[in-house]
Amino acid sequence: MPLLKLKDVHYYYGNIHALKGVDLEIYAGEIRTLIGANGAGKSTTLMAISAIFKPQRGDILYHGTSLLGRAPDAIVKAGLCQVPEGRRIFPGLTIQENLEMGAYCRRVKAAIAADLEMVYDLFPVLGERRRQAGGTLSGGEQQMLAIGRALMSQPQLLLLDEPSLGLAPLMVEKIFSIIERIAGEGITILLVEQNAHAALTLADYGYVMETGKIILEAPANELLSDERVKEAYLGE
Amino acid sequence: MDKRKTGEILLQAHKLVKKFGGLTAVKEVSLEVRAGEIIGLIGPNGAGKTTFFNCLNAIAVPTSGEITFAGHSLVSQVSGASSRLIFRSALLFALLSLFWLPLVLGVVWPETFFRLEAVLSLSSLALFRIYLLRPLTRFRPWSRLLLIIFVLVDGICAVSWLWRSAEFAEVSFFGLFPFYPMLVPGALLLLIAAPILLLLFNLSQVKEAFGQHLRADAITVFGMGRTFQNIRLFSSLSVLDNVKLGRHCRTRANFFGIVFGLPQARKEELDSAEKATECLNFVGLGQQLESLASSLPYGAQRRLEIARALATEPKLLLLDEPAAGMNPTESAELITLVRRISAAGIAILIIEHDMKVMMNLADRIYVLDHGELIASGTPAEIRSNAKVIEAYLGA
Amino acid sequence: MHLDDRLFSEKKFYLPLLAAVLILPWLPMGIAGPYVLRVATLTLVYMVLALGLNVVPGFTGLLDLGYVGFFGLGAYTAGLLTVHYQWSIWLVLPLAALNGALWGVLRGAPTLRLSDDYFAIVTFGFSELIILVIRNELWLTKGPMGVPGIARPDFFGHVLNQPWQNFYLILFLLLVVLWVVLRIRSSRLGRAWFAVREDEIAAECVGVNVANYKIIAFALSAAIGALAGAFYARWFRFIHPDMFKFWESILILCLIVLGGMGSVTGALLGALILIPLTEVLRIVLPAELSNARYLLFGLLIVCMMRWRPAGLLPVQKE
Amino acid sequence: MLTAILEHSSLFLQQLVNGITLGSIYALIAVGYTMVYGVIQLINFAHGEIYMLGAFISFSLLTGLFGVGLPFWLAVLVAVLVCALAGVLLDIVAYRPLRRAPRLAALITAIGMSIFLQNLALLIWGAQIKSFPRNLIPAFFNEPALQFGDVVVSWLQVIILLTAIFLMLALQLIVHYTRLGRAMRAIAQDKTAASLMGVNVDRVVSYTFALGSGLGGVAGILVALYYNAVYPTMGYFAGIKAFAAAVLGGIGSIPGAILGGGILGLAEVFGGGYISSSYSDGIAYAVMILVILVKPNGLFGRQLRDKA
Repeated sequence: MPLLKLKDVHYYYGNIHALKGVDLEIYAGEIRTLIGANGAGKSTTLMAISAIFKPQRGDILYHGTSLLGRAPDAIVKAGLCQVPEGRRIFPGLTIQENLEMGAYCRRVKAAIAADLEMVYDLFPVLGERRRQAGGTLSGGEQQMLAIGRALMSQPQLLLLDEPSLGLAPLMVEKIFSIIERIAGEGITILLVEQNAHAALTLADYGYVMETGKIILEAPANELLSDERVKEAYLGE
Repeated sequence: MDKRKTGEILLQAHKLVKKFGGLTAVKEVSLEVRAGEIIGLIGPNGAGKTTFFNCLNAIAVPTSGEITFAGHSLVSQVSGASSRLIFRSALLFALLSLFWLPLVLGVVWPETFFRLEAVLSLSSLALFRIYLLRPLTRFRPWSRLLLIIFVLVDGICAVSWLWRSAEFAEVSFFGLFPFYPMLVPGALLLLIAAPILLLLFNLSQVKEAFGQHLRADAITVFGMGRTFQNIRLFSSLSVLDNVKLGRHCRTRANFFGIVFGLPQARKEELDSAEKATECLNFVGLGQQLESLASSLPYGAQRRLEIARALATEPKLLLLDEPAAGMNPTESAELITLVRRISAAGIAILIIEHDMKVMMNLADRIYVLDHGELIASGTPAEIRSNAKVIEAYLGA
Repeated sequence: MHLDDRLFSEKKFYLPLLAAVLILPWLPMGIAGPYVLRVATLTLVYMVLALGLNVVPGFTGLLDLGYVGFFGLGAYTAGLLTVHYQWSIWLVLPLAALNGALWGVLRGAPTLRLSDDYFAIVTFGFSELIILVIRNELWLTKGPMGVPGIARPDFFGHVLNQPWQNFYLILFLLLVVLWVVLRIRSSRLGRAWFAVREDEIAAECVGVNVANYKIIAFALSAAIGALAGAFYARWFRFIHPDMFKFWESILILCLIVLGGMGSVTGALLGALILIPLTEVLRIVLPAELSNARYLLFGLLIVCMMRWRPAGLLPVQKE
Repeated sequence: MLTAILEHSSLFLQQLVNGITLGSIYALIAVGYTMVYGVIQLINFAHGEIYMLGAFISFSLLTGLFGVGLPFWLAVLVAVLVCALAGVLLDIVAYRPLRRAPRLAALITAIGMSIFLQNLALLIWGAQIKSFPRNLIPAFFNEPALQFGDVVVSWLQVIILLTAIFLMLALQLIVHYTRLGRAMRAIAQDKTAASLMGVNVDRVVSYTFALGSGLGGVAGILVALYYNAVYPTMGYFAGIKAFAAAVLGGIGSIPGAILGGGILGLAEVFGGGYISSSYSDGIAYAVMILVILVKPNGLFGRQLRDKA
């Protein structure tokens, strides 16, 4: 049984038919990626999974049970956490507070403290500046903070929305190696990326999205050599 | 391709800098566009491309740098002459502050003088000072220090003056001026509060508020049209009205002309409808004049935005990611459209992520990364530029 | 196309209107007496006010919570000019409108950069200040004593003593205002206002000088408010600071919220429904309750925003 | 001359004491505006009415208007709780359905609620000004606590100041050092991101309303005691002035609200004393307008949203 399964999900944003029947599934332990042009509906898909947008049609199954009708906080409690596009850390909160916000749904103080140390281990930069406001970090560090914040909720499935957006190439590499490491810890990852090349190299399986629909899906290495993908998204 | 470079320089940006608080979004970017060219601007997300556009048409006020467009300077500088003026007004400030001092010492003026002083110093003086603060705050730290001194003196004087007004309550020095209840406390507060607020909090905002920069609408009149990354249509107006608004800056009818239906106003109205329809036909939306702008599909909205910009009769069109979110067919159509616009003699500066579109269209490309210009040249040069490959294109 | 445009461009619409206008003033003689005519006149006054207020929140999208300030300003301008100089209403009306426009500009100019909430607050504070000045400057306005004995409107030397004459006068003013508003709305001026309402930045980028057009809107709106006030002073013959409380601003706002912000027909309809209703409530409710009829307005606003935010006659097609 | 100066200085000091008292009350009300604005960017116009409700409910409970007469402190406690509850209800009934609506709609709704509540009070309690019966409130309130020459500070004034300081400190602690406070600040900065972190936004907003309204209720009771007057429109004026205070300090900032309340209270008392007593209300508006015009974000306010 897939960990998460989207069945024919439709979403209308006002008059705009943003998702036109998205089918997607992901199994535990995998990295899957969703690539596509700007405005194809990738972020909308993730927002629909996180229940920020309520799909008008279709179903989202998690462990075989529907997530529709649940509030965003219930989704997080169920173990689905998103690192949103543009990082969206809380700029006025300190780094530590940002991370504690990630653990908002959890109650056991000792476990939270342990996880906090784990995140600081993973991102030593953050540990050095835990009393500093999140807004003072650079783009790459904010991305680390956002990922760390999501990890604090102990997710089973991590949704990553454009983690490399606007980062210097070196930082992009670093972020991708971190993602790989997180996946190594047994966390399932759904990665949305514009940097199709990097994403497909990392992922096991890929989906190509265009104007609200999945137009192509295949194991990642096949997509990497697919002519259409090459032409449209790899710029070759 | 080189044949186009013969055109005169239309837009020139020189060492343009834009800072947001501590963050420098655009660092000393220089760029020029000649008449008839198609210029591309590329770079990773967050590289400052849109901010650069915003600076060009004065949606954002650049921190420093110069822009000239079609013979107009769009950002004015503090010149030597105006700094002398500033110095003089600073001296004037000092004198005016001295004027307050006798009050602190408790000198009793003749009543007539007292009246005059009350009215003059409190109302006009306050306004006058605020007016003068305007150039001052654009200036150097030493003037700030001077101002802080003025402010302190002002504050002390105003308080003691208030005190005296209670002391000499039987002196009806306000009698001259019928509106004193509004004016006096208002003026007092202005006098005390305005300089403090102007000085102690965020000067850059004051600068933006009072800055000498041209506004976007004036720049549109000079002939710079633009579209936006996240489409900004007047969504509850009809398609035709949207484009008619583009004609706004080319029409003159005023309030009375409109109310009394003067011939000129009527003629203009007909003309703008005609021109707007023309522009809509040009982008292929001629059939949907009366639909609501927000009801159009995504690609059509992008084209409508272009039609609206075209209606302003631009010499230079700024396109901010016009192909974003379009499928390959739509972006191919867009390329044709941009070429047709260019063929009509309009220079184009275009931001685009789709390298294919860019390579296809642009005569020259500028590459921004972290706000800095890292490369410029023909598409072929850019394609093989090591820096660009590292920062943007990837291996 | 606007519903208003469709409505006002159709000949079918004007015939019944004309008939109604011609018949209306004769009705009271047979049926209800001057009371109905008084309510009808009051309704028309509020129609003018609603049209005037509509210009700012409806057309330019800025919430004006102090409209009654201009109503009061116009009423006092007209009242004082009439009491002191006995000028004809045809001189007083334009002067009051001009004075209103002047203060509209004075209020508007510094507020251009303010966003929605703050603009609303400043308008509110400003109108409270106007009323405070009216209340406190005894030498000018006689303050809480009010200004009694204002002369009735006149027409070529005839004093308009009959209720129906006043009815026709305000009807005439309403038609003038309606004409101006409709003309402007479908012109480049109106489009510029809509552009400012929809998206200020985009408006600037198509060459609309946002500041100028906001100022024009403020001036026009204030002038219309003052015009209504001027008529009101001459018609009611007595003005008092308490007539121009914050509630009145809210009542006028109610009218256009009910009708649909930005819709001209809506503004008229809102006044047509609410003003007679308040008058009826004033009579029907016992004295201690009649003060609380604003309770209904509060509820009405809340419900409208909840279920029909676009009003009864929405500008935009669904 | 000397005696005149002495007289004036004692007048000045008395005014200062009154100004500080008034300022701390404004600060208490202003904090309610500021908290709600900070979290959901809504100007809760009806906040002044909650304050009025606090005064009326404590009055009714004290005098046994609803059939039960409670001892003073219990009545105060119950009134504050009712206010908190009313705030939450207000949010759920009026504002929550409009969370995603344009801000203008929410603002108009807030005005509508304000009018509704005010007239509801008018219906229930009538328009006459009511005063607390002397025998039902603790007697020491109006006795002087401190006295220097002619300057008198009553116990009530001391209590008002201390309550304000205590509640403000408590509030600062809640906002900065608790899970709830953290969630409130997170929502203020990014509502979507907060709910992606598992914050139940609606619930936190309810708590915010409860806290703010509770403080408003306390302020209402204190003012009612201070002036010994309860009437339906009391919330309207106090609300507007407190709002002015919040704006003055920078709406959304709690220290700003405290500072703004202080400044406004002093400005009003001194303005009324030294300039013109009939314009003391006008001074509040004038200060507010000027501050908005000169510094649209207030003294401690956050940066304006970026235009483009």
